[in-house]
Amino acid sequence: MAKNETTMEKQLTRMDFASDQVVKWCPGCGDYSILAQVQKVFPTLGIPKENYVVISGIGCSSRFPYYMDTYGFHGIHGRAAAIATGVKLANPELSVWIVTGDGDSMSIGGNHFIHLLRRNVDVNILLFNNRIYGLTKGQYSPTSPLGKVTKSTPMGSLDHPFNPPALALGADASFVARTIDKEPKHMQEIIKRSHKHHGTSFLEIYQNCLIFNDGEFDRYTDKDKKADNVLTLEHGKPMIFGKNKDKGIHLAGNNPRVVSIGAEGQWSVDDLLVHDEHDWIIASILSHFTYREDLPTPIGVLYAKAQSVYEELLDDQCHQAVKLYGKGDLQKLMSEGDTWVVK
Amino acid sequence: MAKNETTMEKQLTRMDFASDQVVKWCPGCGDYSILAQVQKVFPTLGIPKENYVVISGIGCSSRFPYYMDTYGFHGIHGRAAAIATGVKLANPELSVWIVTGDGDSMSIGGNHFIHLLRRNVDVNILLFNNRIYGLTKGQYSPTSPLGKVTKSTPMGSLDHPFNPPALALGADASFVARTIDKEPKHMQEIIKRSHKHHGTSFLEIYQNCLIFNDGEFDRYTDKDKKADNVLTLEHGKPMIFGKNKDKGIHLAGNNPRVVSIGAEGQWSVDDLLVHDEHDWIIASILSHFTYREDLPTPIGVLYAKAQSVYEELLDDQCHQAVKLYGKGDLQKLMSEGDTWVVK
Amino acid sequence: MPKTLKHIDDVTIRFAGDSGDGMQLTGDRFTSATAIIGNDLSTLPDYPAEIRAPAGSLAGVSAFQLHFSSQEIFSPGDNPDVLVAMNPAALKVHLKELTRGGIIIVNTASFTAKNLKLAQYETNPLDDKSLRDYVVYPVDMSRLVAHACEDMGITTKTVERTKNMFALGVLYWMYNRPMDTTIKWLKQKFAKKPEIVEANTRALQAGFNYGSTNRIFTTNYKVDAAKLNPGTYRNISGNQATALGLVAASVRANLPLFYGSYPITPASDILHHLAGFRNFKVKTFQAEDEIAGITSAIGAAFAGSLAATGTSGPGVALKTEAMGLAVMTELPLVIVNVQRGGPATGLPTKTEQADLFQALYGRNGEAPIPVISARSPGDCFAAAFEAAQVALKYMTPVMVLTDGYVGNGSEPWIIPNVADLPEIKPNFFQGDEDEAFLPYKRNPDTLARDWVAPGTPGREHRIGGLEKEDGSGNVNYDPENHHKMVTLRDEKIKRVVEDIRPCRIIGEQEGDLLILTWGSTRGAARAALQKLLKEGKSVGHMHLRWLNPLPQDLGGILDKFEKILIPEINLGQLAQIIRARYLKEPHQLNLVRGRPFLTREIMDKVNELTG
Amino acid sequence: MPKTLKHIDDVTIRFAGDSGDGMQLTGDRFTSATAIIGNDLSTLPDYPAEIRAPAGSLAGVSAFQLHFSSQEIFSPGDNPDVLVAMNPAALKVHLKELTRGGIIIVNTASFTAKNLKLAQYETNPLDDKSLRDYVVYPVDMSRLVAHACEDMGITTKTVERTKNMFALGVLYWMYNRPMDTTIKWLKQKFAKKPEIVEANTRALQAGFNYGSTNRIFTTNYKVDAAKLNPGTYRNISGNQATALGLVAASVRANLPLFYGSYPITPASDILHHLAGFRNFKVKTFQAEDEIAGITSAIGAAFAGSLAATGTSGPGVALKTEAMGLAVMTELPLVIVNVQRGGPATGLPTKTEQADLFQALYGRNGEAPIPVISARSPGDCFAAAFEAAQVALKYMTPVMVLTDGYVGNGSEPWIIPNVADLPEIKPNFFQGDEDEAFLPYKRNPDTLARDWVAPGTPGREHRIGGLEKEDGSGNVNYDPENHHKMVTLRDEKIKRVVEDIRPCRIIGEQEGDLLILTWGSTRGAARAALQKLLKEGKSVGHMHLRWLNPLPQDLGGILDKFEKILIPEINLGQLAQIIRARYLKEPHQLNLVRGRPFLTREIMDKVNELTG
Ligand SMILES: Cc1ncc(C[n+]2csc(CCOP(=O)(O)OP(=O)(O)O)c2C)c(N)n1
Ligand SMILES: Cc1ncc(C[n+]2csc(CCOP(=O)(O)OP(=O)(O)O)c2C)c(N)n1
Ligand code: SF4
Ligand code: SF4
Ligand SMILES: [Mg+2]
Ligand SMILES: [Mg+2]
Repeated sequence: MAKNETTMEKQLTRMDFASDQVVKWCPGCGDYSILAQVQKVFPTLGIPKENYVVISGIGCSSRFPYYMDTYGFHGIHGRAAAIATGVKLANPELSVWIVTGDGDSMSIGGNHFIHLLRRNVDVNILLFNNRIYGLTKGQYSPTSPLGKVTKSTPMGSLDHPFNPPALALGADASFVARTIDKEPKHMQEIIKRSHKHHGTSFLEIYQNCLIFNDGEFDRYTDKDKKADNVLTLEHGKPMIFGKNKDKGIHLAGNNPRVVSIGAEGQWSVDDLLVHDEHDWIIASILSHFTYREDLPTPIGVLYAKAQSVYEELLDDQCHQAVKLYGKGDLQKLMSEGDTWVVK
Repeated sequence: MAKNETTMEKQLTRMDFASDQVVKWCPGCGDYSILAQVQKVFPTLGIPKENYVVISGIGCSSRFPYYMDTYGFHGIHGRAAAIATGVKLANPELSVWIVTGDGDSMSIGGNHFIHLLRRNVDVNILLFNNRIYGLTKGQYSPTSPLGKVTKSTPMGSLDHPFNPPALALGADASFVARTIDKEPKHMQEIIKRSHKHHGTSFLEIYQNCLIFNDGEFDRYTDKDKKADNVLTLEHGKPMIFGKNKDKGIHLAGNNPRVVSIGAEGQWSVDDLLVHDEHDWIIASILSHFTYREDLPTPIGVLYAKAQSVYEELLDDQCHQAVKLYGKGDLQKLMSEGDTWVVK
Repeated sequence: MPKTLKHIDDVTIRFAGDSGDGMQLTGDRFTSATAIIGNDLSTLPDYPAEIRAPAGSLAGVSAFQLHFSSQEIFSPGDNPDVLVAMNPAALKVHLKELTRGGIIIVNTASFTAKNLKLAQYETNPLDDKSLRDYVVYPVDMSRLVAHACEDMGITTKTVERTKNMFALGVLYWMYNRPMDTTIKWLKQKFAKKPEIVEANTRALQAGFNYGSTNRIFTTNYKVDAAKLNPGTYRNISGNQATALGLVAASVRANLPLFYGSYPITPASDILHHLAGFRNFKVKTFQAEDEIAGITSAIGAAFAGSLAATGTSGPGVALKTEAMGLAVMTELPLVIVNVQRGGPATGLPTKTEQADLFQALYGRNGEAPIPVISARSPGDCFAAAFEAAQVALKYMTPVMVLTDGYVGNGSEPWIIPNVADLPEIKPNFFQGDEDEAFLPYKRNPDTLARDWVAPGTPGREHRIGGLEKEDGSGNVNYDPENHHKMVTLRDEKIKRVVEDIRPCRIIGEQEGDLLILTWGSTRGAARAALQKLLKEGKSVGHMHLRWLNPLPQDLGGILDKFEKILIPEINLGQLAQIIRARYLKEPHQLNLVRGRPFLTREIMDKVNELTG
Repeated sequence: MPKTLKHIDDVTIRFAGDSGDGMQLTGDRFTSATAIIGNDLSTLPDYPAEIRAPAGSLAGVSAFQLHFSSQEIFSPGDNPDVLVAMNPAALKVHLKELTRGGIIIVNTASFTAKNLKLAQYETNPLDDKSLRDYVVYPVDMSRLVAHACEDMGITTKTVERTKNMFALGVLYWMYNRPMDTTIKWLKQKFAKKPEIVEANTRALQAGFNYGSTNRIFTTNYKVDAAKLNPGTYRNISGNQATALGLVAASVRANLPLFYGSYPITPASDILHHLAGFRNFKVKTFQAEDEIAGITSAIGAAFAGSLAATGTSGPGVALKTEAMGLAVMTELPLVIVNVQRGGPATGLPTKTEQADLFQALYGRNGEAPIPVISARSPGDCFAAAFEAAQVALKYMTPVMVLTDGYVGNGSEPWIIPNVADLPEIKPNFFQGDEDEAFLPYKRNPDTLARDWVAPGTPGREHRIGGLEKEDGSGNVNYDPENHHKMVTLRDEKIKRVVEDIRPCRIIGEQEGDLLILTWGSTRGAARAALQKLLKEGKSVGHMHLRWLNPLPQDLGGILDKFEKILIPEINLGQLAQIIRARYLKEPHQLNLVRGRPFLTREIMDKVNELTG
């Protein structure tokens, strides 16, 4: 490819985003699907290829940047959010994507994660949530359900898991969404939405680790179960799901529950909760569906709000300062305060 | 005092909890009041004095343990929650109190904070929130409002602050409460409630730093303003406040707003939101009052739920294991697997 | 055809195959069977950083090397005598290290065009002449196991998975190992899947039978039991031994054990083992990160537990601030570093010795701590135990350095008698009821401060990271007090030297050259020494367990040799310490390749130096 | 009564009072006025770790020492000639260091029974004979300022707050300093509170007048301008200079500056200064912790900025893992450590030199980085600038060591001409359009890899913490490649020696004893040297700016002296490095008291050794 000119002119394709490195995930790992969808979506976003930067921590998922033919940074465990913040603040032109695991972002990296969200730097988080530590061979993670038996918890884990969307909302996230490795079309759509969001987008992706946690998401991916267990959110639409589109979410007081609609007649579409992406309370209620067996898992955009963006405010201050004090003059700066001359 | 016998028999007093160290906070600092209330409450809890442990990080607030004549640990910056976890897991008999600042617990210590909450170790967090870094002389903190001008942000801070109760709820906290340094009676009551809660209790205390952030909470403490700006929560009671008890919180859809009740007649007590400590959604709505000028700040117990406690589950496993495999026998353990004898 | 049975002394086998081929497990089973026979042995697992790289790829090759002998041995062996290669990639990666004339056993079924290409073979090495210098046994294992399990009605995939057991069977025949422990193990491991037990047992048996009946195998071997020290033995890996050492110390100190840790390769197994000891009241805590791992342990130490934390280099980096806190608060704490290739993420599954400086100097301020290193898998037990002893006696954090090779490797280990393990007396406050308790009053001999756990009436006190007043432990900013405390903390660690056994030189007690080692390099050095002595060289070997403090008599010993050689898997960290301490110029051998030294490499260097 | 005007060469003044008395500010103002007169000067602020300990308590005393002279000076002075004590506690704490016969100026109003008790005085030292060896000026400053502001109608509290200005006025009279810059400063600082300006100005004037008219003051002094190198001067603190050095490097490298940091004493001021330079497009980022501070900076370096992070020892501890990442990814990065008393939280507001080992060795794996130290407040500019030069030329993280004394202390500084500052050429990829870009291809001279920032078309590449293949930078686990890369990274840092100025000995070029220093200890050593030379001693002084690599010719220089003395505010860290490198045995002077050496202490040690 010709160097030193942007790639805008050229129509990019999926192959433009595949690096020459052999992909080394276990055959059948959910990570493959996510890689494929990202490689499909990137060429469509109208961003010059050289402006993409993919940044990760450590974990199976965090090998992701090596497989993308973009600028990439495979960081250290838990710090992708902080590295990405530095990249974006230094050059707001770049399209920055964070790829992280449930251990990487919720365990060791939990603090950077919540701080990134509150700062609302305009970067995109893709959390590959397999509810296990893959790369270190199968310890429980902060998203593993209570009682999980793993190598490090032979009698079962003792801690209540984090609920990623709830944690994100608590940290003042401006965009919270979820998708599933086995829903490629949906994933593509939501990756596009993540990109479009102005501010930090947080996308949780349920990802099957077939070596250490196979089947964790079967309820949401098995052909015959998923329709009854997955609620696909659409802004402004009532919350309907089920193989026959005959179930919905009704709010009794503050308690969401599943009701049957249609034929049996007791409940109608009008009784259902209507999704409003901009309503923090609805998003909070939806976030609480996680880990509940009696409720479907919501996928799609749970929450989106407009909020000022860190690096833009920072650039504003720089412009403001130039207006106020003039463009930085090093000689003047060094000579500030009381000076005297020795001859 | 006689050694090696518990102090249970003796009636403890406030003075029993004052150490011989000179208190070195700035005269007028809000920390003094918190120290006084804690020293008043501790003797009343029916806990032997030697079972109290006060653990802190680094900051003005974190000097607290030195002034308490209990076991105490002045840790390193941000790590009080993790140190306390170790103390409590090692000896669940102890009554463990974490004293921390908004920088200590929300900035560098954010990760330990959220993990402690989700684990629900039965310890008590007292967060002295002065919305500033005191000890390092006045940089903005993660709870300082957007645009805050401080030493490190001469043109104003750029990040949306954390909302401590919202963050705690997002991290699956089982007890969330708030009080104010200048409300000693209320503080005492809520400290007692914190103690009673089974699991991690999180108590945010608004604390005035008169040197670097004087007046941050004037709205809630000034004699003539506070009644109109503070909402004292009581479980099962409608949310009423105001000098004349003529204001209340009404929920329009999911939007809380202040309405006048009584005389003018448009709104009555029945239109008001009734506080339910056990309702996560109400707690979430209340948490969003923070930083809002149009709503009062709620104090009292925002949320409390029953949830299994980490160190108890851990002890259970130990007992379970003894039942299953017998009391640990080192010789047997070392001899596990295939062995052979060389003569 | 009649088969010959040969007696031999010493064999090194390497099992190599795809990450999914179960090579680590196969090696483990062979090791077990070999241990029971009473051979001395040493193992070296070697697996990729990826969980399961693409099947058939060079990156996905996983290997396990085992050295066993009728003599005492010290290392997993330089070059294998036998290479079991389950696919072309395994052959490609490992052939270059096979002894000339060595045996190659391959699964021919995997030598497909696709796999050959993945292994970057232009032509099939089984067909061209490239293996002519070796004894090649091509076996269609896939077909043979299919045959063995024919009538079981299980999936082809399940059958195919048993081919490692077939290979194991062949080797059991070849080296006269018993199969019963393996069969017993299969029964236990797959208790709930009898068809798996059956299939694997059949495959194992089939392999054994194939060896004994098939024409192509003409010879098998007998390696007699080694004349080891008398005792009851088991095979043990380093991480297992570390876990047991900590439990043993907790039992002998009569203190509950708390282990706060965050998973990291190659240290996670310590956590896994300890998590299984709940009936010892061992409390393991998988923390949110390494900082919480160590600070929770510091909390537990304050609360009166024997506290430990374990990790690898990058994790230690995160713990260094808290290690300073443990130094200042003078709490007992054991910190284990299973070293791996660095810097940064480096080579996460490979071994290295490059964290010695970090252990000694990687903290802000003057924060000395004792450092002990484990020389072999079994020695991890003693190292962990001793570290706990010193921590509890001197009230100090102690660093235990092991490494990936020692942690994952294994060797026969004499099971100690619990009663023979020294009793540990923690430095609890001994004063009587009315004696005032001063948290920083010191034992005049050890300089250890007294320990009192919360819950003890009348001894309430506060500790923390700010400088302490001598005696009272109150916060103190006085210049002279600071100097005194800095000096006291330093002196305390120097006194640990009292607990360190005097140096013991193996081989010549004085002469041309002393090989000086620490940690896992001891194995290759001892093996080299043996050979060098046989060659008549005037060489001794001195091994350091404690790196801080150094043994009192080390200086004198260094003087007894013309030259000193320090082989290290780093760029010369111990060498620098020896230079600084004794103003002597050691020779260095530094090969930083993520794997242990070969015996030959050390011999070559010695020969070069002693000309 | 007529007053005498005496010419003197050299004065050391110490202002001491309660934390709330504004002593730091008073010292700063005196320093400014003194700088403008053209004296050489050196300052030493000394404040408690608490923001404002109880009024009148010993713990709450805050002090500021200033040494000024008509000669070139190097240190803030050993013992003050003048002590301004605003309360009994200040007198109690600082009296012992006052020169015998020195001047004491006290605010008598504060010598109340309560304050005397707080200061643990049994009797009032102003009344008993305990101060008979000093020249005491008891002044009721509180009453005098009340008088001066009588008619202003402002609160007593506000008036009382001006008493530091009164004391300043007295000293301005006593040492003939102009008041106008102080008045100008007051006007600026309190622009929005004219009554504060007025009150303070009146107090200042009142003090000055009191000195000139009151009988008790009989003499005042003139200290002539020093014969400093020609140039335009300003007074500068170390942290200010570090900030300016980074900005200057960014301007001369034509790169935007990114500074990621988390506040910590005594380093926060660097962040505060840089945060004010938004018009230079300086982006400061107050991170959530030190880890985010450095990793955000690493991100910014990747993105093409001149990236820096600053902290103190405990913060460096948290950065060590990420420093390894910067080593592995070979990105330019400046890391500043304003050292403070350790270990752990230690003495947060005091100075120390005990983080040298941490700088050199405090990382997992072989992770060498260049380390430079600043010798004085003004030198922080050059140290930061040079660090950035080296970082950008060699593509490496570089550590800058300053300390609390240098960071907070100040001295006159020649303002450089921007045009005279060297231009910095970052090691950006220079290949032409069609040349393949290999991220780990190296410049054959410097071994630096090429830098390409995201946003550059056609040069997409990935970096990270796993071991890299030489050239391509792809992840690589090959043993030989690892050894090669470990060696290359080491060699690259060794080559930085090319950029290090040869050693320069001050004083005797060979002889009995060489004083070898690094960092801020240089000041006391140079002062000692001057006096020792005058005494006719055969002594030289060699100061090290770079600690890694060490200058090429250092070995030869050490050979020229009989003895070597290394004074350090630690237990002998540089000494150990010198021992290891040159197999030489230096003498050590180690006083770890949270404050700089006194000139006398070094002289005494030299005299003892050359006796
Ligand atoms: C400082 C540090 N601590 C620990 C590790 C070990 N480690 C690597 S990946 C990982 C967790 C991986 O889990 P997750 O983030 O969920 O990713 P996954 O492998 O499941 O995709 C851990 C603990 C490390 N590399 N660095
Ligand atoms: C590792 C580390 N980083 C930074 C610091 C410096 N530091 C001490 S306290 C503090 C913040 C204090 O703020 P907060 O927690 O709000 O407590 P406050 O003083 O306001 O009570 C900081 C940044 C430190 N001591 N250790
Ligand atoms: S271990 Fe699990 S997460 Fe990792 S690559 Fe394999 S399947 Fe994927
Ligand atoms: S600085 Fe602020 S928080 Fe700290 S002691 Fe003073 S008033 Fe209290
Ligand atoms: Mg995971
Ligand atoms: Mg605060």
